[in-house]
Amino acid sequence: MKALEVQHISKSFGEAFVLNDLNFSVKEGEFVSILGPSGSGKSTLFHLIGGLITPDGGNFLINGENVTNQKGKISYMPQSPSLFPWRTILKNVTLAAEIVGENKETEAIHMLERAGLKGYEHVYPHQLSGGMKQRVAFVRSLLSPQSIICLDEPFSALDEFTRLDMQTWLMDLWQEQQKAILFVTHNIDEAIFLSDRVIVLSSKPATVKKEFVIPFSRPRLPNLLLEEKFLSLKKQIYSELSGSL
Amino acid sequence: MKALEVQHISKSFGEAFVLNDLNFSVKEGEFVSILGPSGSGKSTLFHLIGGLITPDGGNFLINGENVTNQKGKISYMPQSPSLFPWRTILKNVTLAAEIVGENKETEAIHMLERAGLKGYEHVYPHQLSGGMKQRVAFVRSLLSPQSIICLDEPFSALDEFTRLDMQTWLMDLWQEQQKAILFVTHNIDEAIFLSDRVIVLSSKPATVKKEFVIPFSRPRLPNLLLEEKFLSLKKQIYSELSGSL
Amino acid sequence: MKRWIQKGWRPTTLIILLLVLWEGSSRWLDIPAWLLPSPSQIWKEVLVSWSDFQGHLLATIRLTFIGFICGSIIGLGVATILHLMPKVRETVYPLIIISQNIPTIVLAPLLVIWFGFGILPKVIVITLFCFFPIAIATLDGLRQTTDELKHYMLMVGASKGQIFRKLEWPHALPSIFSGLKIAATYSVMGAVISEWLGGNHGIGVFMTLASSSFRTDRVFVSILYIVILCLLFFSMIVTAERRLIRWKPKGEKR
Amino acid sequence: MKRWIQKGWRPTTLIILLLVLWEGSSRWLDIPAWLLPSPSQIWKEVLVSWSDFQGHLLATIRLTFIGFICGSIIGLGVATILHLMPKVRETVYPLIIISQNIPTIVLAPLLVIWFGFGILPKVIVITLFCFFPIAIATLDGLRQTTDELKHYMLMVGASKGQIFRKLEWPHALPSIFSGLKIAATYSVMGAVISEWLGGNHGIGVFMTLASSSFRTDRVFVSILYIVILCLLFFSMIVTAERRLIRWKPKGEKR
Amino acid sequence: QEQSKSAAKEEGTSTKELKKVKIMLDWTPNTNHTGLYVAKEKGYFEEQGLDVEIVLPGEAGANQLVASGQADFGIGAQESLTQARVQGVPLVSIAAIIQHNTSGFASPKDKKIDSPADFEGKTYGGYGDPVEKAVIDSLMKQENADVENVNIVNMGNSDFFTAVERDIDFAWIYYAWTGVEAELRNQKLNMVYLTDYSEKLDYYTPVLTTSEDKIKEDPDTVRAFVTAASKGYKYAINNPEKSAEILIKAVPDLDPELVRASQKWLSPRYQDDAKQWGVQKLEVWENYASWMMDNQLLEKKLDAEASFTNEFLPEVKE
Ligand SMILES: Nc1ncnc2c1ncn2[C@@H]1O[C@H](COP(=O)(O)OP(=O)(O)OP(=O)(O)O)[C@@H](O)[C@H]1O
Ligand SMILES: Nc1ncnc2c1ncn2[C@@H]1O[C@H](COP(=O)(O)OP(=O)(O)OP(=O)(O)O)[C@@H](O)[C@H]1O
Ligand SMILES: [Mg+2]
Ligand SMILES: [Mg+2]
Repeated sequence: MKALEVQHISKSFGEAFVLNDLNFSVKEGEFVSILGPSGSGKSTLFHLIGGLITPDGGNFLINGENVTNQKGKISYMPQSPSLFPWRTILKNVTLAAEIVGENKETEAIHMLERAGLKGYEHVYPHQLSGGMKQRVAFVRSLLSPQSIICLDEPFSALDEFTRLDMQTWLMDLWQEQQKAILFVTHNIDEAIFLSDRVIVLSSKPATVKKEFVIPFSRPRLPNLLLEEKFLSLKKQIYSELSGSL
Repeated sequence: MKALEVQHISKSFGEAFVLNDLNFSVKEGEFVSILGPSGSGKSTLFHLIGGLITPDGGNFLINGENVTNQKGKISYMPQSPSLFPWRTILKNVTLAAEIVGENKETEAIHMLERAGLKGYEHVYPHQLSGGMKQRVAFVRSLLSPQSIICLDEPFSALDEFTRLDMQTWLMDLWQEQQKAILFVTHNIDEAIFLSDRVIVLSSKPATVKKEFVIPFSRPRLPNLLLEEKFLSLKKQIYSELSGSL
Repeated sequence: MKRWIQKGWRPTTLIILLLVLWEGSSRWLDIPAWLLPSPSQIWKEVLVSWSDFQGHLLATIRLTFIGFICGSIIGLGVATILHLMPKVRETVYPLIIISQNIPTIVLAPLLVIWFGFGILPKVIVITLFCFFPIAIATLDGLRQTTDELKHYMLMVGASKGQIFRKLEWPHALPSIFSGLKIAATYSVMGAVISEWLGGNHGIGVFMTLASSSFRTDRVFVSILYIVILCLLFFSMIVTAERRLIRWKPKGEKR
Repeated sequence: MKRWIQKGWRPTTLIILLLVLWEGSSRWLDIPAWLLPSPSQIWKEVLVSWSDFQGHLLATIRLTFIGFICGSIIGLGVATILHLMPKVRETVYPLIIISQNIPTIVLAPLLVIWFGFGILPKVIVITLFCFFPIAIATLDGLRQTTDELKHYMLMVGASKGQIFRKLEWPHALPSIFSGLKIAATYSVMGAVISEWLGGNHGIGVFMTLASSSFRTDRVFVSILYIVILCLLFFSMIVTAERRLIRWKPKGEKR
Repeated sequence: QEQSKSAAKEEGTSTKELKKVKIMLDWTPNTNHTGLYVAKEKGYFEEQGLDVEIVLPGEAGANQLVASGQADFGIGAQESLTQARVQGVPLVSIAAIIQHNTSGFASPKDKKIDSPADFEGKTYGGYGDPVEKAVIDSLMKQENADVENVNIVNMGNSDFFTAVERDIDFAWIYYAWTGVEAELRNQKLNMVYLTDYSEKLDYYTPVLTTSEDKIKEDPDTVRAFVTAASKGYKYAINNPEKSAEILIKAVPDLDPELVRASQKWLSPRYQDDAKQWGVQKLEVWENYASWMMDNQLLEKKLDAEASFTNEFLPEVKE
């Protein structure tokens, strides 16, 4: 069974035709990245999956069930951190769990520490740096219980080291929990390094331009990034993307 | 004369000691990048230069003049786009110029087109994607008239191509106008590719850990990124940064 | 127009329903007309008294407008000044609250002695009524600015005035309209009450006379006009709000 | 305490100054006491009438509290219901405005006839006074939620109730307090006016008696107490606001 | 005195249950109401088996509440009762508190208004009722002056003293209260009493009222009430000083000086030339109603006989 199926999804905003007959799927426990030009419609796709907006046509299936327009079926990390200014970091992080009625405070404290935010549990979002906020939003999405996680550029505000650290952590968690992950990024290295498959979107309107299956075995180590196969794959994707613009 | 001198700047927030005796300078027409771990204090440094918050100690000089705590001395692009939701894109972009009493509408329309936002002049920020908002904020900072431009992760939300395009554009403008640029980024490639000098900050509290003078001649072409000298410099910076954490 | 029908049918239906209920219970329970006249009796009196009423109505409309406009200007002005000068705010805030606690029975003679029986003391009374909710709501609105945007403005060297005009004011608009709505609702009653200060025209005058000669039906005719005026006024403010705050994402409307 | 002195000296000084000015002009211009007694005369009367006044004061305080609490609960309740049910909002919004336009002279006899001379009709009058600004400000506050956060909540499947409790309500708190402040200011005068419905205790009764026996000094004593009550009340709301909205960046205070 | 009162009270409660009764005043308590306070204080009501609560009117106004039965009795006036009855409000006057109309047009002495003819060219401050113009007209006609030459201004809620400070030359007052206050202030007034110029305007103000239903359903209580009130007023007629103190004690927030002076002025006027306190004459009711009809102030003819009754007054002991 597929964790997520995206079937013939189309969407326009007024006259702007954004998504055109989008089709792909994510298997159970699979890690799929989406690459596409800025403004192509990646975040819009997430909003559609999440039921925030209604597609003009098409369906979403999660574990075979039609969830088009249904909310709350995915763990979600938005592109901007969207933290609640009146909640402390800890309270922000447990929000998604709170909504489904779970108490994950001890787990949250643990995860915040893992994200390098120990000591910030009881401060408010406005006291954090951009990258720290992003990590808080990341932890929040990890703490929600749905079977598919949608991450919208989760590491864009992080320096290379913190990013690598978060990637490793995400990999570990993913391998532990076997959830499916849909991952939007602008970083081709990151996409290849993390994913089982990379989907490249075209632009205006967006369709699936090409899918790359990433052949590297796991666990992957950082020096993979310098290997010949990796670089050639990167070049392929790069040229594919450059055609999207 | 120096476009910007940062002299013995220190800052703590309550018990958190963020910046410790920070010292460096930017020459006229120089392009300097700052690299540092997430949460090290890069944005805080910008806020200090901009006069938004007061340093616990130290001074800023711009063109030899002491501007500590003075506002409005820099062109500034914040880390989050900070667009005004009730202003159209065009009105947002001309805001900084408006504040100093200039009318830059035609220039703004031109620059929006260059940023790939043609046709979006009269829509509101909530109708844009994350990367598009970032470009709007970027254009806004380019349209303000001060002699030094401070950019806080201006391209973090852009895909590789758009990013390259924006980088090229920034280079062109910089070479045309001979303004000094202070540039915060997490992307080491980007820092090296664009800068005359790269400053690496340590963390908690941040001090200048090391300065790298980038020896490559200009104009620099994209294939520079694959050259041996480039890669070895990148490795040096990388290891310097990894020590910062 | 179509829009109006779409939005208006619900409340209209409800009001008609309530009127029918009222009419019915009036007849069934035999409530005497001098206590609570039935809608049909009120309506009869509306038709009969229209020619007498016109003058009063116009006088009150005029007074309401002048008073509301003065009240709004002063409310917004006070809020602006207090916002831009925090020390002045601290100093005069209690006075503003005190101003709302001077009962008309005390104020009226003083106003009359100082300003006579003309329109001025009435306008002062309405203004006192209206400016307060506007000032408080605006002040609170002005304080709520998004930090991010405020920081940006400060960084690029916007002056206090520019921050006010370009950021705080537009940001506070929803709160300002909240205050204007409250004030608009009070303004008609404010005008009616101010007419009790004296004068020969106005719904307030008509109403006291009706009430002292036990013409309860006429009292209710006055109320009918007050209510209509107020609803008109209120919807004008709502329309203005909708015009001015156009940028809001559509999603809000769900 | 220290904080209070820091914040309080400005308005206190201003008020003392105004009182001195008033006293001075009273004496210089020879304003008759029956029109506008001087502060010293009022003060004398405060001391003299204290024993008589106590009972009235307590009655009014009690009434104000009950009324304000009812008004707030109803105001917040109405706003919540109208916010969560847009159709109900459309339907009853006009009725809420109408409720603010029924003059007391009409309402008073009806309320007394329906509910007798007890505390109930008075509480109804204060409630009618207080609930409106709270309801309007709260409604407007609830509509202003940041889209970003609302979208997040929707995406993770928060129910309408959860969105309300966890997002819209805390976000609207500043507006709610804006409404509460306006209502608190009105509540004491509301209580005084409601006492005119009849009854033998309360500042309102004391004041009408004083006024109709031409004891202007006593009228001003009443006003003094009204003002003090109102300021106390208002500052309680402000304190509560400060307690509840702690997360705000310090920068705001500049 | 205190003892006798409490004794009376105990007696009352021990013998039979007191009937609870409300009387609603027309305005704040004043010397018009002294008899009621006396009757309450001296236990006259209890003697009659009544436990009377005196209710201040506030905004609600006595007439409607009495008519609807919320209050058992009320204070009204012939003018308003006339209009009320014509509008179908079932109110009945059961006793005239003051025999003759004590109201009149007052003006500060320096305005030199000695008779209605002097109203010409002056400004009258009223509350906007057409009755006022008609009254002024009636008075002025006696001296061949024209009401059109009077500038009539609505002064709303302003009191007499405020009004004459500003623009207004004369206003309509009750001498017993406002006029006496002026005396206390040493402000010299000229009074033009209605009764001096027009028989028809010598109406009863104030009066005790009750509703038609009350009379029909519970005449005993009405009788008891009027009997006690009558006794109270008789006491006030005979003991102005003592009764003033009773009022002051009952309503300590009133100005005692004003109450004393006003009581002194008013006590002899309660009964005046009548053979008994409280009696009302049919012609007075008819006169005023016909005067109103003549001036187009009334829509329908008043049934004067139904408007009042003397039947509850105690028998006159010659
Ligand atoms: N509410 C809206 N109203 C109108 N147009 C919209 C709206 N939301 C998005 N769009 C348009 O849809 C297109 C895709 O936006 P989207 O946010 O999905 O891009 P994206 O792929 O996430 O880009 P980025 O990488 O920059 O975040 C953009 O052209 C944008 O202008
Ligand atoms: N207003 C504030 N109050 C308290 N602490 C703050 C405040 N602003 C920043 N800090 C702290 O200062 C440190 C540096 O923050 P800053 O935003 O400058 O980091 P940064 O280098 O820009 O990080 P990033 O790359 O993640 O944006 C952080 O630890 C943050 O928690
Ligand atoms: Mg996006
Ligand atoms: Mg930063």
